[in-house]
Amino acid sequence: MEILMIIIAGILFMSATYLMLSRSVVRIILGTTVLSHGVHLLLLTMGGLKRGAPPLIGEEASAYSDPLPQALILTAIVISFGVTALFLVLGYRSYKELGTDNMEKLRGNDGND
Amino acid sequence: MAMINFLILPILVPLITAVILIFLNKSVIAQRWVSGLSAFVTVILSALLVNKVKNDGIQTLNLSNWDAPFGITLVSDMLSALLVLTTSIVAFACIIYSFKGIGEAREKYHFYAALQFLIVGVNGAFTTGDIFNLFVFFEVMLMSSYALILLGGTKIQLRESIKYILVNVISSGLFVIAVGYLYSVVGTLNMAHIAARISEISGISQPGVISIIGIIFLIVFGLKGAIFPLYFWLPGSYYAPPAPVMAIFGALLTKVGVYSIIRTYSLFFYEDGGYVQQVIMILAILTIIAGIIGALAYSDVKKIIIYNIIVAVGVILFGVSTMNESALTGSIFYLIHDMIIKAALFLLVGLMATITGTNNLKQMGGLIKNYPGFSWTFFLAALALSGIPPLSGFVGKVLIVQGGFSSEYFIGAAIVLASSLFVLISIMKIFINGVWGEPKTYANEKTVPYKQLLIAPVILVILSICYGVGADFIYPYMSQAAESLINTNLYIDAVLKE
Amino acid sequence: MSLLHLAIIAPFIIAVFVPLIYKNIKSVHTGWFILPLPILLFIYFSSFISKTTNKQVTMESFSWISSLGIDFTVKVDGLGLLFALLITGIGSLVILYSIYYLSKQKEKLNTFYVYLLLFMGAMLGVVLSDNLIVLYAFWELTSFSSFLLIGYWYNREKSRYGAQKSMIITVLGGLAMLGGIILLYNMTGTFSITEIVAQADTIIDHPLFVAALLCILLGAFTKSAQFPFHIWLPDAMEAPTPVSAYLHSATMVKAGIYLVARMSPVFAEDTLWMGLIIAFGLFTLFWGSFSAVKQTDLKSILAFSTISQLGLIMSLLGVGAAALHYDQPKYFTVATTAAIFHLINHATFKGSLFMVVGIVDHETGTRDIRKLGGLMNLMPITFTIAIIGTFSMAGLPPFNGFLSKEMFFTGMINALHMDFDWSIIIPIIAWIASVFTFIYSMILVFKTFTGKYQPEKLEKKPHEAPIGMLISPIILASLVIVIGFFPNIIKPILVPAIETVMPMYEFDVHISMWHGFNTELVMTIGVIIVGVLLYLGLNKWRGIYGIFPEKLALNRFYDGLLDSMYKGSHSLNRNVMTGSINHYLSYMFLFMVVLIIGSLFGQNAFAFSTDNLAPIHFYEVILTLIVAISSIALLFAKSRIVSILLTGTIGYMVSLLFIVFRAPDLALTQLVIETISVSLFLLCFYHLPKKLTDDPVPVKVRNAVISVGVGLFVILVGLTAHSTKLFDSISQYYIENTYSEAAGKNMVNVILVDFRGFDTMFEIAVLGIAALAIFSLIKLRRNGGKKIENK
Amino acid sequence: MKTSNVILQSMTKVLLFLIMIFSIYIFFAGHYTPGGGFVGGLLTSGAILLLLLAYDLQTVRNILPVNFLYMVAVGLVFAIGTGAGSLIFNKPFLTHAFGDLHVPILGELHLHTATLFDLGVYLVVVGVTMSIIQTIGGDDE
Repeated sequence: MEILMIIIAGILFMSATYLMLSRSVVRIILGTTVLSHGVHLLLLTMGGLKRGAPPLIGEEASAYSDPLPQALILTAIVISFGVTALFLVLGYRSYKELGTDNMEKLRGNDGND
Repeated sequence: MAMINFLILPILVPLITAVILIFLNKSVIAQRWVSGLSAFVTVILSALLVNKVKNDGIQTLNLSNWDAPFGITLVSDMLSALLVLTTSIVAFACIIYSFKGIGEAREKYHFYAALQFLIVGVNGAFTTGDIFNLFVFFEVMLMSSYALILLGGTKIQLRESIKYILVNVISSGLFVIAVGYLYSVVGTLNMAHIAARISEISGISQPGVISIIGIIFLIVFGLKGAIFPLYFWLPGSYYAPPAPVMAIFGALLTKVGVYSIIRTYSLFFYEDGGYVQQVIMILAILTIIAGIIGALAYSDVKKIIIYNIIVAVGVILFGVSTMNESALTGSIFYLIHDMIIKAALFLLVGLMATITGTNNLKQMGGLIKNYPGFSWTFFLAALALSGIPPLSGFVGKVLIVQGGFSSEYFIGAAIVLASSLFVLISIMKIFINGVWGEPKTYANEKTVPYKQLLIAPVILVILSICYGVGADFIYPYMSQAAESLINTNLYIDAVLKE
Repeated sequence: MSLLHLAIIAPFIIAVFVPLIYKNIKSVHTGWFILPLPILLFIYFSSFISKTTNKQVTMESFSWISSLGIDFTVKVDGLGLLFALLITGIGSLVILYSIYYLSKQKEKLNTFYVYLLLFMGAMLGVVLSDNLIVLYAFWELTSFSSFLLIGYWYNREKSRYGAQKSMIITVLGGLAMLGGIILLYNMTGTFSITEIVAQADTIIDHPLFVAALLCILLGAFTKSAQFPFHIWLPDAMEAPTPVSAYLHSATMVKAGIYLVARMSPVFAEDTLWMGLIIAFGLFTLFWGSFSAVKQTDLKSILAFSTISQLGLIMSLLGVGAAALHYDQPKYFTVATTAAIFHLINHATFKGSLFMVVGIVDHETGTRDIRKLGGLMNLMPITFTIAIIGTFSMAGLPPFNGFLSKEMFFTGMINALHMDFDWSIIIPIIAWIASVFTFIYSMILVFKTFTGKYQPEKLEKKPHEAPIGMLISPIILASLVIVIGFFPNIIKPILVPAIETVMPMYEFDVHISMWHGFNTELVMTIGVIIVGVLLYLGLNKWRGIYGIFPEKLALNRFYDGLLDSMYKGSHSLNRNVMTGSINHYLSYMFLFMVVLIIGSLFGQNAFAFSTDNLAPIHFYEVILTLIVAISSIALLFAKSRIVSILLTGTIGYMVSLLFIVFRAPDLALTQLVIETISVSLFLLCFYHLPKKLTDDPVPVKVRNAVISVGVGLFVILVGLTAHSTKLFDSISQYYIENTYSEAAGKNMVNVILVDFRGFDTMFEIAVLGIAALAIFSLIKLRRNGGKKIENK
Repeated sequence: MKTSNVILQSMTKVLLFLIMIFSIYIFFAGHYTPGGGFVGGLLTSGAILLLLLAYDLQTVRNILPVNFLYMVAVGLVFAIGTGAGSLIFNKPFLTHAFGDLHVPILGELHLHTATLFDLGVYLVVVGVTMSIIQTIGGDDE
């Protein structure tokens, strides 16, 4: 299962990279979301998968899943949510202000001397 | 009664201040007072912390009272305490400059709160002893930097922030997976514990995966620290916000990346047979060259200083990569010098742009005629940046070169030495063409609160001079800082209390 | 801190007060307040003469950065004292001269005297420091004060150009010297010159000896304007003339000479040292004198003359070094004597000549010899001084220049004793250069003061300079004559200086005008005859200066180098820093992929093991397939809404996977967050174009390749990391202690609020900052300085 | 985004109530079963979001006349305050205390400072989500 998950995470990274390399602001922002999914899945996988019951005491289990990566991922999820929200609003603002969603038009290198 | 929580205060005070500032959004005056006072208090507290570390050795704090490695541990060794102190000083200067230099509109929209949050992030990153907590503090710092880079919402800010945020999101993603990889291999997050575990196996046959993780961390922190070839995002992004923000960014943000490289490299990846070391050294040298090329390329005052950030990062990392005691001491000397002097230079260049209404040297000239105070402050700052004795950059550079030579890294050390010349050429270009030259009249000249804006950079430059001239006083601190990097057992034992 | 330290620091202290004096006392020329200082210092240093003649060395130490072996140690020995006397003596005269030269109404005297004092202090520091780092610090300070003085008239383009040029070249040398100093430190463990000299025998065998030697020489050569680094000196003539007299002829440019003399005991045994100094010195001697002849500006003539004379002294030091190399004081030490002697003489006659040129410039408004002529009758005193100075420079009796020129010839002839096949060229070059020296000396004096008076070409009507301006050159000219007739009066200064350079030999110097009819005299007579002939026929052979193509000139090379440096870096940077985030990310990702995958296989780190895997169920495969398919479909989605929905799908599938992997908290959080995110997406992207902007196909292909690489490294490193679990996780602790110690049952939540509550605290801070940022981003808009608040 | 859908509106009223109850349950349950401040806060925000969709921004503003940025700050005050409390006792920052307090009439009360901390989290999450939505929503007008 871990191998499968690592590969899935890799695919998510690949898609994310491709999206972030695109020139459309929407794709770029969606790319960052996909990236965070990849990151979280990979982090979970690195802690080992399905090693026991959910980490709730009282499940009458002899083994529990590693709770630490889960806690880290939870933190990471919340942080990515904040970043995504900001990025979204920025995408929206900059489209309204700059009139384009094309990053190649936003090179801004004029008068570069 | 020993105050066991002392080392958290430089994080906590700005944090509380930031929260208070959110409530004070209606009154700009109150915000100025609160943030200025708080920044001053933070400076004092950090200075006391440095003193404490000097007297009592490495300070640790097991948060929530859980023994290391199970909770999060904050660790103040000399390096971290010194960086916290420097951060607080730089922040204080930038806040003073902002009173007159950022504009009321930005002040009303949580400028000071974001700035305080940024200090929280930076001081936290310097203090934490937990690799995941480092990520969290990075995020605090980054999110505040997003807030600051965006604040004002001008076209160039919007445009450049997209790039800036995107790059940092990628680097944060990599950071988390690097932590994941590391956790998979060593099963712990406390940095001292990781170091202890890695050194346990290093004698036997250390698996190469440690090097690879080292490389990924290098990339993550290198993105923040703007090493070659990961620095491309920096010049554009740092160019966008107003001077005090630029100063904070230029002085602090890249240095957090550099610090993290120093920390992780000295703790985790030093004993990997030199692979990470070689990579860092080569990249450091290339970084110096890339920075120089950039610094020479433009007639734009801001860009010249911005590219000089990259040069300095290369110089510091070169010293670190030699892992030679004097070079390492030199790097720490240089790191702190660079934080102070970069902040001063950005503020000065900002002042220059405010007076002249342009960033382009070709449209400036003769500032020395009406602004001698500014001109000489700039001159001194420029010499300090180039490492001219007895100003602040000198001792660090000499130690780096000397360490480089004695470890027989001749090419690198020679490039570090030569970089001084190019740095000098690039910065004196501003002096020769902007400060000297045919005096001109500028449209906004009359309305600029010149004297008030000059206070902060003057404080920083005086500090930089004292730092250089008083190097003998400072040296014991630097060598203590270098010691805990070379003898990592000091750090590990302090945390794990073995 | 001793009185000696105070003497060095005094100029800096006075410098602090100069702006105050200038501001408050306008009626008196600021120079008068400065003048007492160098005079007092001169008297103070004179008191050391009795000590140094008894070979008594005065050393005072003041600890500075002791932890690094950097202490402000001052040492007064013969060599240092000679220079200190020159610096303060000439300094006094120059300041006196400047009082009349610089108008108190027109010039900004405050900055002028601050720079000059900085220079004086720095120069004293250079010659009196025993610590190489301190010496270097003062060395750089002389460079920068020179920079400021050359750029004194900062609104002139040429001043700025000259200032920059001198700075670049001298700082280049300074840094090389610093490198050499550090190398010496690594060999000896000390920065103290005295201690390094004591260890000279061991250093010579060190593998880095040659590197240190070259570095130190580079420092000396750049500062003392040796070919090809001499090009900064003519441009330095943009400085006010008193400055040129002081820095760029009498003192600063001699710092390189000082350094060579000072370090001779360390390096002189080595052939390379000797060879390089002789070669560079001789060529500079020739090139300077040769180039001086073609100049039309009086100050340029003097500049090239200075270059040439510095070469002369340098070459003498080189020949002198042969004494140590061959251990034969008999033949070679005379060269060292000549070097030091000429150093003094040069300061006297060149100083006076610069002042004369300053007077001419001041009185006529020009320094162009094509416009000048016939000033003899109008300015008789100036003319007399000029005659004395130039004749001394040309090496004519009865002036001091004649004496040192004779001794110079002796030294060069003795160079034939060197174990070197081509040594005959040394006296030949010396002789040729002397001929040219004769010629330009004659040009300088006769083209200015004799010939046709052309008042129509002059800006003002010339008359004799005010007496104040004449005092200093008269004193110097008198010295030229006095030393000429009674050379042995300077022996108390001269001999200790020579003995410092060659501490192992005894010197019994006796200088006299008449040596009998020897080779040297024949050479001098030859110089005069050929010189006179060539001077008279100048117009006939001047054409040879045109043969040398301008393109190959060193100045062109310097300008070209600087220009291509700026242009090259600009175009390079322009091509890389395109502003396109796609480019930036491509570089970064490519670098990551190459470095990580390269390291993985290069370091043999890749590991793959199928042990320790969790089982796979059918529904899990379905879930992962949905994730994979939607993420790939996302790449091809053309519309906004489809993309958002596909991203949402991935998010929901991930939360299902969290359930599968026994992470209920994650699943719950992910589910809610995904919902809110999707609504935010819809809210924000509502205004953006429905169709997404597409990349051109080649870009897509490039992006695809990079993306696959990124995916690959994540997988490869992931597999490796998973396959090398070296330690157990610390999590067992949480499982054991969650209930008993933290009073909770949900381990994840307890970790979040307790074990790692600190993370959580700052994570919500991040959220808070995000809210602030978004709020300000929407509400505050500034454009072109105009503030638009969105209420 | 003005939607005046009567069915949606009346459904919202019911749903809102249910979600709010659920979110509060989730919040308190966090220490023992899945849940906690995050999820609780997010659910609450979800409920308010629903309200927003069903009515409009003005209505939400009328019902909840709160400055959400202040709410964030208050949440942070709770979280930091819980941590800083330990400074007074010279315990490491963020040391939690728990115990049973005997209150007359009510009997035994289980108290845990972690709950206070989690309340901070809850408030911040609600504050942030709502201020974001409100800011963006407000920009449309």
